[in-house]
Amino acid sequence: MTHDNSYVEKDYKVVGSRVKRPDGVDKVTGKARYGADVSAPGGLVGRVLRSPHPHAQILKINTAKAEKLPGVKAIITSADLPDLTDGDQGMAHILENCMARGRALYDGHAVAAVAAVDEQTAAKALKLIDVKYKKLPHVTDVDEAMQPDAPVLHENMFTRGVEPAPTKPSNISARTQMGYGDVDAGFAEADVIVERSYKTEQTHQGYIEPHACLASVNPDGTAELWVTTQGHFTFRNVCSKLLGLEIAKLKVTSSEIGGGFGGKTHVWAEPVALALSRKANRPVKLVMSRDEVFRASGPTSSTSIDIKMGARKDGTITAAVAEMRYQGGAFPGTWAMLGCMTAFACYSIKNNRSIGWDVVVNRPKVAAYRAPSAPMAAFAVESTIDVIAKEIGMSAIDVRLKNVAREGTQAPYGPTYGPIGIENTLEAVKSHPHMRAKLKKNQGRGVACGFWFNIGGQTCVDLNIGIDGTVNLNVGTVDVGGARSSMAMIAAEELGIAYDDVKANIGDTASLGHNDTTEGSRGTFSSGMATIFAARDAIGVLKQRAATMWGIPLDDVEWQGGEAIATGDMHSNLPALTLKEIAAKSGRTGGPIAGHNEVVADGAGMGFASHICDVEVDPETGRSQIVRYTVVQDAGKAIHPDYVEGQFQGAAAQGIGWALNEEYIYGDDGRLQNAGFLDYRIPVCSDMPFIDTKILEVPNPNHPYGIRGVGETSIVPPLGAVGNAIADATGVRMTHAPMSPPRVLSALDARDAG
Amino acid sequence: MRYEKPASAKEAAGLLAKEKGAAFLLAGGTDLLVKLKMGMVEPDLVVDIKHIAKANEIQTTAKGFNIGAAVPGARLTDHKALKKAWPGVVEAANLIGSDQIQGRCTLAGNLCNASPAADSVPAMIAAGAKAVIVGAKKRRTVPVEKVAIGPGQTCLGSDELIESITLPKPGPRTGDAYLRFIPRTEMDIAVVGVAVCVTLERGRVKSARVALGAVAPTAVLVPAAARAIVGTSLDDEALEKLSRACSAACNPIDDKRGTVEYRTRLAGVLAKRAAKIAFLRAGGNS
Amino acid sequence: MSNATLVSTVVNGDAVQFACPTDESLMTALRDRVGLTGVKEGCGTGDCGACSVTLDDQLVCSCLVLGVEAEGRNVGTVEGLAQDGQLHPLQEKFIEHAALQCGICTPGFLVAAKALLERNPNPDETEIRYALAGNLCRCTGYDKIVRAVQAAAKDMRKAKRR
Amino acid sequence: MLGMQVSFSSMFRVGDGPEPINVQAASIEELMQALLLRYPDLQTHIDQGVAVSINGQIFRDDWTVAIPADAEVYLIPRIEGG
Repeated sequence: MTHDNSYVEKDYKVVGSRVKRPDGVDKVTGKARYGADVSAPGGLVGRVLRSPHPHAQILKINTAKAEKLPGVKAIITSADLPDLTDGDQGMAHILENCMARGRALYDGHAVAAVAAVDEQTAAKALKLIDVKYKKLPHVTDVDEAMQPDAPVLHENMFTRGVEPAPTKPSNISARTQMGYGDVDAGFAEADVIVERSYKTEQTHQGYIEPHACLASVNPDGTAELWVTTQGHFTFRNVCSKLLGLEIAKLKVTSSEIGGGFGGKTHVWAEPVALALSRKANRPVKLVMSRDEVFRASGPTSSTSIDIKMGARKDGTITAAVAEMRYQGGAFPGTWAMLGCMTAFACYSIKNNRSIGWDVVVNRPKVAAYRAPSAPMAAFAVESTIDVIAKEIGMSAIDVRLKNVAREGTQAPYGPTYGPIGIENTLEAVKSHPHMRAKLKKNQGRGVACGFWFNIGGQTCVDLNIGIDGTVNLNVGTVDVGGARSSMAMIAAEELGIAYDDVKANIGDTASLGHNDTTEGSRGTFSSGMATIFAARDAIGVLKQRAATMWGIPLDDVEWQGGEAIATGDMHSNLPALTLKEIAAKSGRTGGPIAGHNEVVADGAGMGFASHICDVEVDPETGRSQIVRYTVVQDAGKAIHPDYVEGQFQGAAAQGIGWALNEEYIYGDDGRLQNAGFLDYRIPVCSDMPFIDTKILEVPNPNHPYGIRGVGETSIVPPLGAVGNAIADATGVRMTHAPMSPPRVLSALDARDAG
Repeated sequence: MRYEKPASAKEAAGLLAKEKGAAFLLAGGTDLLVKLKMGMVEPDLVVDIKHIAKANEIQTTAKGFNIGAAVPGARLTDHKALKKAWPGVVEAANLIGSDQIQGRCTLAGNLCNASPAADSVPAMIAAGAKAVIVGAKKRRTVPVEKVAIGPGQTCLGSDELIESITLPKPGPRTGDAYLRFIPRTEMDIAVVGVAVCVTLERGRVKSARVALGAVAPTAVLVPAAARAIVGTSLDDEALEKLSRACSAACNPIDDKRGTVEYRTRLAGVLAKRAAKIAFLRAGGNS
Repeated sequence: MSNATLVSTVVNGDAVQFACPTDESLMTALRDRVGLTGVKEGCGTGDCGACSVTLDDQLVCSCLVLGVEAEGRNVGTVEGLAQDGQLHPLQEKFIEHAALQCGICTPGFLVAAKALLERNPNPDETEIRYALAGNLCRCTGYDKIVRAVQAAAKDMRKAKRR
Repeated sequence: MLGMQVSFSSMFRVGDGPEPINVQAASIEELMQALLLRYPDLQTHIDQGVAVSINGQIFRDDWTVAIPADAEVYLIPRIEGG
């Protein structure tokens, strides 16, 4: 059944209010169960042996000694995960990333795994596994990996997207080009041309909950997996494929999830845990240590980006070119392509071209991190725009407004934008009181914009009405940050009942049809849409039951404010039937009352944000402190404003961490040197000011409530906003993120020397 | 792993003396448990000193203070007399980790872990603190700057432990201060730490002790830095000299937390700032 | 379990006994042996505060305490915050102010914030931020957490005056 | 059958390049069939993930979606997110 997803303006009773989340009590009392919080009868402890080398051939793995250790129940290597990927290269890479196959491609690459009766035994067993490596030359830097003499990771990888096709393998997996217009002509029109090169270091999502799962495989091919994930249906599909299980026989339950930000969209430990369980014939719990999370889950790309932009004196950007190099870790990705698509997306630039190079290096396989690839491109573009503004003597906001993308602007990746909110956010920034706050000595202010597509995708929702009229809403998109409240609010809004009468749950893979992963800011958009349609489906049933109870034709029943109303001359005197009254009689009027919806929620609305950042720079140490910060973002429609603000604030904080101190530090030996929260420095409470937020609502025309995704966009502007603020405070343009104290101090030195 | 909780320092030393395997002392455990977790140590014996009565006390004596080896940072903050006498030492101790860490970490543990970046150590050195060391056969008292002899290495014998740290009673017109540089506002290991203790006479520095952390294999006392300010009222020229002397005393390493150049530079910057605070605390006029 | 030691302790007011290896952390003992999985492991090295508990009213990271050290002590976890079915004001305010998103850091924040307010019933914003610096949150940017603690402190002061 | 101009996000090298081409199709499914007949190489891109933008609205999965006459149609890479 197809539904009309177009936006209809309406007054809301529940949507837009600030209700209490349904999982709040469980989470403040410690009852909520996360990935590592369950155990199974006869359960074993799984542990993974990881390569200490960034690049090595695995000559031999001898597990004999470990197998003899009492309490060891299973040891697996890649031999226990035969390749069932049928030539699907993406799947083959996932498999190889889960367990090295003949070669270790990064420090931390899994080589073998053990299941034992307890932690101590498992740890001892790992030490007894003897792996013979032959070390190979390695490369961890994106620019170095592109050099012709760089050690090649994959002998069968030839750069796609270049002509003629290369005959020699290299670390460049693909070249991408986007854009339109004639950039040479555009630069010829320009009064000012600015060229800058930027670098951004690799960062990690830094969710506080490490990856954890409990796997149980039976000899009859049935299996269960309890796991912290953003997408249990996707995990089921991938694990089934890799393990040779039937999809319906693997039940995956998503635990409460302790943060994901894209990092829990891919499998790492889960196929290993399933393979251990299959071999041991017992449940296996596998929990990554924090050190393993940093070394061997999926951080974001480090990049190297060149930007050239030209503008007329009136502020019109006449041409823009970006050349971007993104590393995807040890396996090819499409990260540079995403950089190309997003780099100039906030602007209408007549002549623009982005070239992306996707590169592999000896680092962990990159995963999505909140608006993946966009923050790095935006750092480069937003910094360069400020340089242009300075050169032509215009305010940085006015230059942005002069070139801002609007409805009808062609996106750099091709299509024409519908209604979008970037201009609204910039206008809101311009008039925001923050812009008038006084700056003290050594302080500066910066503004930057950001874009993220947002996505929709496959969604399935069940809504069941109990005999007392309370409602169970079963949703298949994992709730990472409070989505259950939003879903319950939407169901209550549609049905016309109280929020407290709806309880939203996240269904496991056995209880609902496929749902795409909660990624791309799709949760509230797509499950919200499916919830609306499921509720309307249930209303259809409720009306039918009311008609039956009244003995009147269905056409004479309407649903208003949570009640069935009889209409028409014949029966308008009948007293209304409430949802509760209809539910109470459901057994006698046709059985349980439910609504369902399966939908491909397409038409996600683009997300745009503009941020203001005030920073104070210590001129003697180069240390930057954020003193004031404001986020303005278009939400389309904020279902639960608290959690929309929370997304803005959290995304901004992650961007600020990236801008100031977060980075993967690799030694010359190719090993990660800061695999812990001590030296991978995410912002702590005392680093941050309050983050002011302003929610704008430019309705998405392709959603009944006008919802746009809100989760990711606000991680995009902070790098540029912080960099621009530092430039304002010091006169120094930072081109290398994070803009850590030593980097800022050496830039200040260079300024003073020059 | 055997876990013992002796009731006296002597008993603890006896346990250490008898142990043939790897023995470790446990006070706050904020370093030892991290090493355990990371598989860096595999103890055969852990001796918990928190059940030694003396190790849990802060004694105020005629000569100064005696701080038991198991006294956690949080208790130093609560000790008003100590805080008044040695604000720099207490501040330094309080910079070690979070409130959670403060509930456990100790001065003696910070010293014995022998990290070059230990926050409390330069402050203790500047204040003239001493470690009271108990062995199976004898006791000895060692100036704090002599305890660590290299990263992770101390002068303690295999049968020895620190029972307490002594701090002298500060002379009149004495002030101390400790500053460290970290990239965040909290939770980091010092990139550079500088402690300054000054005693004034008629508005000028009569004597001074300056100690640096995280710029050499151990925290170091820098007599040249002290000489740079003795006799001055901490004018700009004196501060510049102090800064240069501190930078000159640096012998740091390049690592994930800082480069040689950056550490050397910051030692000078922080020295000036710390000296000014110490000077003010000693009653000097800025 | 090699060389396990029997530990008698009090957890959230109840006498509890558990046996654990001597090198096991209190965090693991509380989670795996006492069943208090509200104590979260974010790092195991004292850097994230998710495992915060009180030990004789002193705030600590339970990952940096040996299980055997709990012998004869009083341990307080997030599970002990609500009394007689009544949520602690901090718990109420965390829900009311949306101070949690994923919620994994919440138990640690609540235990740490409670310890703060017992020591200092009227902390200013800076004091709150520094007192909670040992608790990492990656979802919220801390904004709503600090506001929830401020609101709870205010309520608790009011309740005390009554 | 409706006629339309299909444009390619320039990362797709189809035929002679990113120039728009004319196709007769009433749905995404028909569009893909028509394109594959002319450009079998497109299959590689489809395997790697494509989405179709119809008048600025992006469709990633559902190929039953109808394409109105004179619609602006773009083939673009299939996006995921974090």
